[in-house]
Amino acid sequence: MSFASHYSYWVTVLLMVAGLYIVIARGNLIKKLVGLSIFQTSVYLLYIAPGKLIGGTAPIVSDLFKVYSNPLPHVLILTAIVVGIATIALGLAIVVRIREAYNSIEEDEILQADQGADRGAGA
Amino acid sequence: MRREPVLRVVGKLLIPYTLLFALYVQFHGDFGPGGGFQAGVIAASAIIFYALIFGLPAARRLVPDAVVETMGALGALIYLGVGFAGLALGGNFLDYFVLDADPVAGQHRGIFWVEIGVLVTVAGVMLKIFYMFAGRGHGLDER
Amino acid sequence: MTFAHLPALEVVVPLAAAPVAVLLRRAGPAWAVATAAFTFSFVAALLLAAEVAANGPISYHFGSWPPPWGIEYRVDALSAFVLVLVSGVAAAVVPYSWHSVAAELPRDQAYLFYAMYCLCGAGLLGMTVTGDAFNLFVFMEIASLSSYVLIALGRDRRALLAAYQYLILGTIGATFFVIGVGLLYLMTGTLNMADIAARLPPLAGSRPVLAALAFITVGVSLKLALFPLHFWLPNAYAYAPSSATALLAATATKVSVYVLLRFYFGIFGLQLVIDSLMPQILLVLSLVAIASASLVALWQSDLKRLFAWSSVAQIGYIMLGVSMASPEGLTAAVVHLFNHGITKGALFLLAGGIALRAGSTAMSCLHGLGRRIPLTSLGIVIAGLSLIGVPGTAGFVSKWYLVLGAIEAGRWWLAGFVVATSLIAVAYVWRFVEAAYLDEPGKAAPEPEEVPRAMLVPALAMATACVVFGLYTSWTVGAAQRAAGLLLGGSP
Amino acid sequence: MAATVLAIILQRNLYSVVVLAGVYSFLMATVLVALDAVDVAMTEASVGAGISTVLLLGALHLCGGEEAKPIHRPWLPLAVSLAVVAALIYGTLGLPAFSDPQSAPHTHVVPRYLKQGPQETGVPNVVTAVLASYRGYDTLGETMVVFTAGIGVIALLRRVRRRKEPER
Repeated sequence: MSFASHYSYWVTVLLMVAGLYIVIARGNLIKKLVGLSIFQTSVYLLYIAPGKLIGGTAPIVSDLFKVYSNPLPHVLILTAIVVGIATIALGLAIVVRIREAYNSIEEDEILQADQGADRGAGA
Repeated sequence: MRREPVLRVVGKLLIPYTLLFALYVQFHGDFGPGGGFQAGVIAASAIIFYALIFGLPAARRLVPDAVVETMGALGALIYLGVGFAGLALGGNFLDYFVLDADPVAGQHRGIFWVEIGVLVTVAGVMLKIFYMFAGRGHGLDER
Repeated sequence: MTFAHLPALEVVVPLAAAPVAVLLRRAGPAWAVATAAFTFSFVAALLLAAEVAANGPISYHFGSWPPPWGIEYRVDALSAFVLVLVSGVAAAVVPYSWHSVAAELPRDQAYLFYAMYCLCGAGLLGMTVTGDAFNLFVFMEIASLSSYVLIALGRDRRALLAAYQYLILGTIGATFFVIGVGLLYLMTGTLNMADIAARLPPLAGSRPVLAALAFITVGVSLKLALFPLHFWLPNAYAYAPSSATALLAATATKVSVYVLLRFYFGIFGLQLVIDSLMPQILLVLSLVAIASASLVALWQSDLKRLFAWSSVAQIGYIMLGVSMASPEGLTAAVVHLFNHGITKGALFLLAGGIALRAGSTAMSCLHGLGRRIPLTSLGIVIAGLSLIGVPGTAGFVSKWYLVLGAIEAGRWWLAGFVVATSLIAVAYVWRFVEAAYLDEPGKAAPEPEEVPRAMLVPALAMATACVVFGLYTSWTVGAAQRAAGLLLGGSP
Repeated sequence: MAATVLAIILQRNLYSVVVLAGVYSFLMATVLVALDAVDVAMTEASVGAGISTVLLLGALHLCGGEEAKPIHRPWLPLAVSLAVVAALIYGTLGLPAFSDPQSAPHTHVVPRYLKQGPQETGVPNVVTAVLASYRGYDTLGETMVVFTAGIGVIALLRRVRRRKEPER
């Protein structure tokens, strides 16, 4: 078990955590979504990097090649990308509506606005 | 942006080729990289390109909202239809073997139609999402 | 001929109903399609449950590719049981939606609501019946994306924020789940659940497998709103449209529990789960969940929020059963999953009726409702009794097994805890009774009339079911015991 | 790529964030090509750098582009993130080494796709064969996900003729 043999995993981990950090730490709703998409993207590497074989080629079978990289993770990640864009699109749609309803896309301001409304309603 | 002659000309030249490229990606997916999803995205981006150059209303005239929305549903139904066809011909759901007398040809046919379904849905939905976002800002909406 | 294809049709028919509903572009036909689809699903689920009980698990191969190469659907005692719950609730909520959606949503959005509803139900059914780990993720996303939309369609602007928070947390949860599945794939080279389970024993205890267990636990816990990860739930349930709340509260978290059960006992296996200390962690978390959420529920000023917090507590009870990892504990978990599903479904349906008639579910609007809309109020009381776990109701049966499991494990304090926290439930249900029956109606309040029959009948049917399954326990408990035996017996 | 991500964390102007995210996607696509995942790379380039950038810019246009200063202290998120790092590194240490042809993913299930896939389906691109046939049901699910998102966006953003709740 050498450093090089697991390098690809660690890159994945770094990206993943950076994305996760953005999602949790940032209050801006759109930036959270960008972080979310980075978080999801990093998973692609986790799946695909181990599927690569050195000396292998893309899994399009022909007589010229003998070694192919693993096609199954590619299929799964294609699906994951689609799910990712679907989520982002939906998230953005909700953000746009939030912006119209609250006139802000900062989480803290929105929560304050709600608390104000609650107090107003309670009084 | 509508006054930019260069953009208009280049756009007019490029958009048909983008659509053609989408079709190539679609039908070459068996042999090279590509498939329904990628083709759908490319086709949608061709129209988005058009909308950026000629304005959203022009794009909406070219590909109206109702068509786009129908495409989204229709593609899903095509895919499901292939599944049900497998059922109707005595196989399992999404069984392509039974779609033709020759199982391999049946597989080919199944994959072909399934990819068409994906193409139609993806192109429709991506375009629709773009319309919704773009239309929201300009105070325009369908109809 | 079609009988053999029921496992696929069960899911695919509601799935196909969604695009059809969109193409119809009218609320009425869309509603009819949704009703037909879920009625079909419900019947199919019943047939499947009967078939499984008689002849054992059914395996269905999509595209006739044998697993692990193709995707497999697998119906066994546990998944058939959950299928009946999900499709039953979905079929009961659709007729109810007609009035409720018409009142809460703009007319030209109604058909989109039904399309989303179909997708959400189909996604949940697909999660339940699939035998493929990645396919589970895909259907989890169908269900999640549609439920974000269903929540965001609520009238209050806070519904949007609730949906956004749910979207962020739900996506993180799903991504964690995918990481876990990815680790499993890298270790075993397969995605079929039964195949993973078969190939896992030699690898058990290796680091990636333990990490996979952790990631899947965290991911699914986000979805099922286990204690520290529950923040999205109360707002989401409180501000979503009534019928969406009823569907989600009765089924979505339950299916997540099912997924956790399936992964824990179907894939990782009992021994590994016990070695990983997960039961202890879950035990602590569920105890905190029950106690804190019940107390928070007491202070809510809105009926829907009250019920939502009580859901967090009830999920705690289910997880408590899971954490025992014993036959009684799992039986309790599975029975409570079902019973709480119908109980909460009934409560949210009835609360939706109140929202329609009184204009709000704030506690201050409920004064004197017991006389104004007697049937609805009576239904809430009945379902509330089941929530507490009064003998003769469904809630009692599950708590009985929970207490039994605790005593079996020699943990008397746990049994006492379950009984004690049920007393908190008495207190919060009493708040409704007090408001609805004992308080005088406010003068300015409008005169609400009884809820429309199309809403009342499904809601009361579910409330009645709480009593029926409290008195005739043989079917639910029998199925749950079979399911628990199956889970503890090793491979799925 | 890591530098891009760091820049995204630090950058407060959302327009730059979006552009950087696009750059990130292109870099990701390049890495994917290097890893032989051409189909995935093509999708990532068109989706990540294309569609999602367009959508993000569109949304920014509607929402305005400056991010406020973070009010929270970053310790809790940092702690959560570090916990995830720890769990993942712990987990990945036991994984098969990079490019190990004997590891389970290369020896189980996949060989059939590679050896018999082209004969069984008549399609030489194995990714397409698996996508559309062996795991065709997943792809159906994927199509439904796209459809769900589309309908969801319509439901959320269609202008409603009914008056808005006067919510203040």
